[in-house]
Amino acid sequence: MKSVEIIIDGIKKIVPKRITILKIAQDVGIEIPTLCYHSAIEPYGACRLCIVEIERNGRKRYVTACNFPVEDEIKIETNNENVVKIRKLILELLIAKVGYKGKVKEYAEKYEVEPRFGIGNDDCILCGLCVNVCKEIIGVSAISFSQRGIERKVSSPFEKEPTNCIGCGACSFVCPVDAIKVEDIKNERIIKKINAKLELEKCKICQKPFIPKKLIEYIKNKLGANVLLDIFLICNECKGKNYVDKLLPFSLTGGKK
Amino acid sequence: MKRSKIIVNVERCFACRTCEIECAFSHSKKNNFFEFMKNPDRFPSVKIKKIEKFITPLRCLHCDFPSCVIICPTGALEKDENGIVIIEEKKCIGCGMCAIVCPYGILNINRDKKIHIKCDFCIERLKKDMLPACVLSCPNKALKFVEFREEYEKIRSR
Amino acid sequence: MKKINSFEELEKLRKKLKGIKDKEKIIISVCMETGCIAAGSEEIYRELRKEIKKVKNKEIKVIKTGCHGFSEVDPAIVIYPEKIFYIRLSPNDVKEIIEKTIKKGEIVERLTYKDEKGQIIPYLDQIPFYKKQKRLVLSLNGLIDPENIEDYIYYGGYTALSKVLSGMSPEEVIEEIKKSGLRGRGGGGFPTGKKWEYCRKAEGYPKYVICNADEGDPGAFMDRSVIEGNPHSVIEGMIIGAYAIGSNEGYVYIRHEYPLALKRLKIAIEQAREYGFLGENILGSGFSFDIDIVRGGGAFVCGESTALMASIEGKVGEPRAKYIHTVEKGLYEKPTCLNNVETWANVPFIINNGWEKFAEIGTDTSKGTKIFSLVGKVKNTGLVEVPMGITLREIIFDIGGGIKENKKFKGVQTGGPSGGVIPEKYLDLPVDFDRLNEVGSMMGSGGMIVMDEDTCMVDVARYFLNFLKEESCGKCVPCREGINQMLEILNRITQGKGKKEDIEILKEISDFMQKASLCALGTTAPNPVLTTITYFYDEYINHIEQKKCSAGVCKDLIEYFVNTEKCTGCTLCAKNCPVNAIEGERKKIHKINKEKCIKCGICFTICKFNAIERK
Amino acid sequence: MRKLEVDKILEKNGWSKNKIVGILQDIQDSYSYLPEDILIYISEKLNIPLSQIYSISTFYRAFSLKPKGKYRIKVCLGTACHVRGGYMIAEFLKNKFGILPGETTEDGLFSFDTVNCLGACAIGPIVVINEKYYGQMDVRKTEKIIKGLENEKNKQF
Repeated sequence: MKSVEIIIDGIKKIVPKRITILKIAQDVGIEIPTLCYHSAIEPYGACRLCIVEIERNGRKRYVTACNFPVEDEIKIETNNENVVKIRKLILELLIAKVGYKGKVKEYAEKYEVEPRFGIGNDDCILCGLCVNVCKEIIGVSAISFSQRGIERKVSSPFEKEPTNCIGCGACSFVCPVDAIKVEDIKNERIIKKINAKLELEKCKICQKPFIPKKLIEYIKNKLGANVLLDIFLICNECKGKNYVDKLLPFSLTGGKK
Repeated sequence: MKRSKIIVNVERCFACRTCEIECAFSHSKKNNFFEFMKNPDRFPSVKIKKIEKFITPLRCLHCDFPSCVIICPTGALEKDENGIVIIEEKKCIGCGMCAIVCPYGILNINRDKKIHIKCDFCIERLKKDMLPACVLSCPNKALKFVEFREEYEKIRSR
Repeated sequence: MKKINSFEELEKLRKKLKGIKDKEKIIISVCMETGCIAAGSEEIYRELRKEIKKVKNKEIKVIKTGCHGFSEVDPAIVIYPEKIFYIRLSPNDVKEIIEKTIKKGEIVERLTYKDEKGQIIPYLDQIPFYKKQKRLVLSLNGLIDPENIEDYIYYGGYTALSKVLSGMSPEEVIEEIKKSGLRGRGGGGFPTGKKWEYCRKAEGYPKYVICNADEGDPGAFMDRSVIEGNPHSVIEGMIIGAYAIGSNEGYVYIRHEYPLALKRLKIAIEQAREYGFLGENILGSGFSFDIDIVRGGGAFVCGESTALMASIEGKVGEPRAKYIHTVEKGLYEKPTCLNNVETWANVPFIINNGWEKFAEIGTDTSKGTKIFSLVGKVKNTGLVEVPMGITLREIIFDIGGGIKENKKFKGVQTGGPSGGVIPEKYLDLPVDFDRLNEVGSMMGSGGMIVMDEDTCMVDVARYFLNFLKEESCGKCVPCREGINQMLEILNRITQGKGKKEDIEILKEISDFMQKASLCALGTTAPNPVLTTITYFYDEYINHIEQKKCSAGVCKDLIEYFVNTEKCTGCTLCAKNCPVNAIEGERKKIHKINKEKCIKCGICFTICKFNAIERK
Repeated sequence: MRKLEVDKILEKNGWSKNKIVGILQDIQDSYSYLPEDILIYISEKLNIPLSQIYSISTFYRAFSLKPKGKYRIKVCLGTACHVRGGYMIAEFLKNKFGILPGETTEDGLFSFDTVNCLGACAIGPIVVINEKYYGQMDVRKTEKIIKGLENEKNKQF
């Protein structure tokens, strides 16, 4: 038996075994809120916001949709009263930590959360997306969690400039609460949150610094001989201009030149 | 619709930017145009740009051997069976490497809005036998959706 | 060559050992484990060795052993074969013991245990502390030298292994364990045989066995004592388990705060290897298995199985979702069977004596015995092994001798930070996995902390949450943030700033954490809070409404002052006050400056005339 | 010099990535803390990202990134010690040294930590100073011992 019949919010569905509840919900078109989930990254199960209620043999349990693999016939409730209650409290606790920011704000409004524990002003909800994207996808592990418990935080080694960081900014992009800002100032890319400072390469044509040298190295290593290497040294603005010949076939002149 | 491309007759482009707006609106989650204009939730993936002597709506050229697809660390970018380079936005982590390797400087990501700006040939419309939004909307018919090789050869031979 | 290559050779060795050991007429065993050493048993041991040498009698032997369990009276010695028990010794007592007891066979009365009425009880077995105990796992503790494998072999060690390897199929072993009804002693109480069976049937190779010796519950030291006293029982259990599930690799994850246990375990594993119980082709059976020791890094959460495995893999000890069980995907994503120290140590007994002998002890659902560390405000603190089903009252009052200084019993905390406080009305509750769960606590690994009238229950709840706040890994929101918020509320209550709705909020967060936390640390964290609210509701109300801590523990709700009638002006309190808050000249009545006072209570404990009072 | 010692430790642990926790423990035992340069060296040698090593070093209580004092005082705050007043000793030391648990006095003489149960509950409250256990402690006894240690230091100089 490779597949199994489940009921999700009253909808019967036959699904392959070990598929996650979140994937089923996405297929059916049911929205489940997530903070620490990203489809390119292994589910981490830390924010618990995607919690749903499952019923198996009459016993109810609460599991996280992002990483719960369906094994047998279960009934899933993704949005009942109990589930909403849990989600509200999670959001309330997060508001006590970071206040209304990014996706937390979005969900807090959606679930009409009334904060009882105050409104905090930290920047990070410790969802782990930045750490995991850096480790799993980019593969450089420039940053990690440090300390534990309530002291836990995202940081670079020794809170110093992370030697492994290539300045790609994926950490910033995946952050659900915009805790990580990437700024290009003069000839440096600065990611303050993780103490990163990266020297930028200048565009060969306009001389404007535009891309971290380390990022170019990284891409070169990854692509090998697959691509014209000097493309990396030209900024996006100048690329079009430089490659006018190559662009021409696609932007034809209508024939009456 | 295999190996289709959008080509531009640059002489007909007035830089009116209708294609940009239509592109963004057609990918928007909003149904009402005015609502969308008030608070746009999408960036256009076609951009009017001046390149040397002419102005042209630049958009992804869906290269035959796209470096962006090769470099993408999450597999968010993929070339489908019709040769269209498509992004699965959910999988995008915004590392921006595709933008760096794009030879034409067309791909872009927006870190603040957390979206990737990438032409998908309006694949959802194509499935419904509709033309891509930019092509359909151009008031001066500067854009054309064609089976590329044939058209290219046609023009070449003139 | 010490290596034993067959079952026959093992029996031959045992016979040889019998020949040697039977000549040892008198054995003086000195308890030498962390607690006893701290109490000063090392000096006693040295002194004994020195004095015995002078006697020049080869029939007398002094050995270092693991704990006899009665920690309260350490340092202590037992003289075999009569089991004469001398307690609270100092090095000066040694000479007298040699002169009177060893040479003449007389009892030194002043060194013996005396009961409530002052009755002298010279023999170990007759002491009430031991009477109601049933020692299976601890049977050899205090009898064998844990650093000498031959002691263990002499007393029947590794017979179970030899029995298994020479004539039982893995399935038969699993069946035996299943029938015995043994349940995991680490806290959860999962049936051990079933776990082994699942792991055996799981696909994948290699398979691993792990011994969880990361005993982190504050107030619990059962596992430390078993390893320090009889490490081979654990090793033997692990080898049998490995054979049953089809594993060739094992790990012991041991707490870093236990240096002596680590040392003894290392020695034991080396010796087991030397004698051929570990390594290739064990006892010529063709089965191979070896054990590696991994030291914990000092994180309570690593007692959780997935966190422990992450730690062995060289990662941060963060738990992960257990939706796919560790018996299927555990260490390095391979089938893994993890049991705690005490569980492994039970295995040889079951194999040796048959499941029936084990299953006849205990209750319907909980078989065998359980070791508890009985500590806190109880008279006889120490390690006790009791049959399941014994009542809490029997443990605390019969074995434990009741409450210290004859104060009033208030509650007993079991299961560590995951457990709860059980009040007086449940004292007659039989100790078994399910019954303890019913009242909101749990068996846990076996810590049993007795609390008297001077213990503030709000403070106890606060204490455990504070502990967990420091020990939570911080991965998931409910545990990390939930504990933090609950602690804030409890802090407020102990400061007299609590509101009545706080109790409801505490309950709400508790319920939420039980449902939403990632691992057992989070789901059980509210237990101390919930049980204290349920059973000691009045105390919470007292703190909130009357702003009073009746136990006199919560600093902000008490005040220290000098009883002017009793104060003699000895200046002792003033000298010892860390913040110089006590003023007064010699022989004149002293006064506490309330603004400076940090309410540390030093003056209260230090005053010889009870002139410092607290309100 | 230092690298040779570290290499020995790595050798002992089979140059294995998986044994990183054990390796760090050995380093901690040898140096009484985890020096940054050594961690960087290990990260290069074993090809483990430095961030991962840093993460482990700050997660487990066994490790310290700062040098420990000459006398390392641990106060047990296990439940049994707590109900018998162990927290008073911790409070006293905090005031006495003006440092928080985990810190070291400025003169580098004392560092002070609290631990959650040492498993010797019967003789609680327990104070451990450089691996030596002191049982049934209270504030007065602790103060006496510390005074003794301070005097010892004065004698030396």
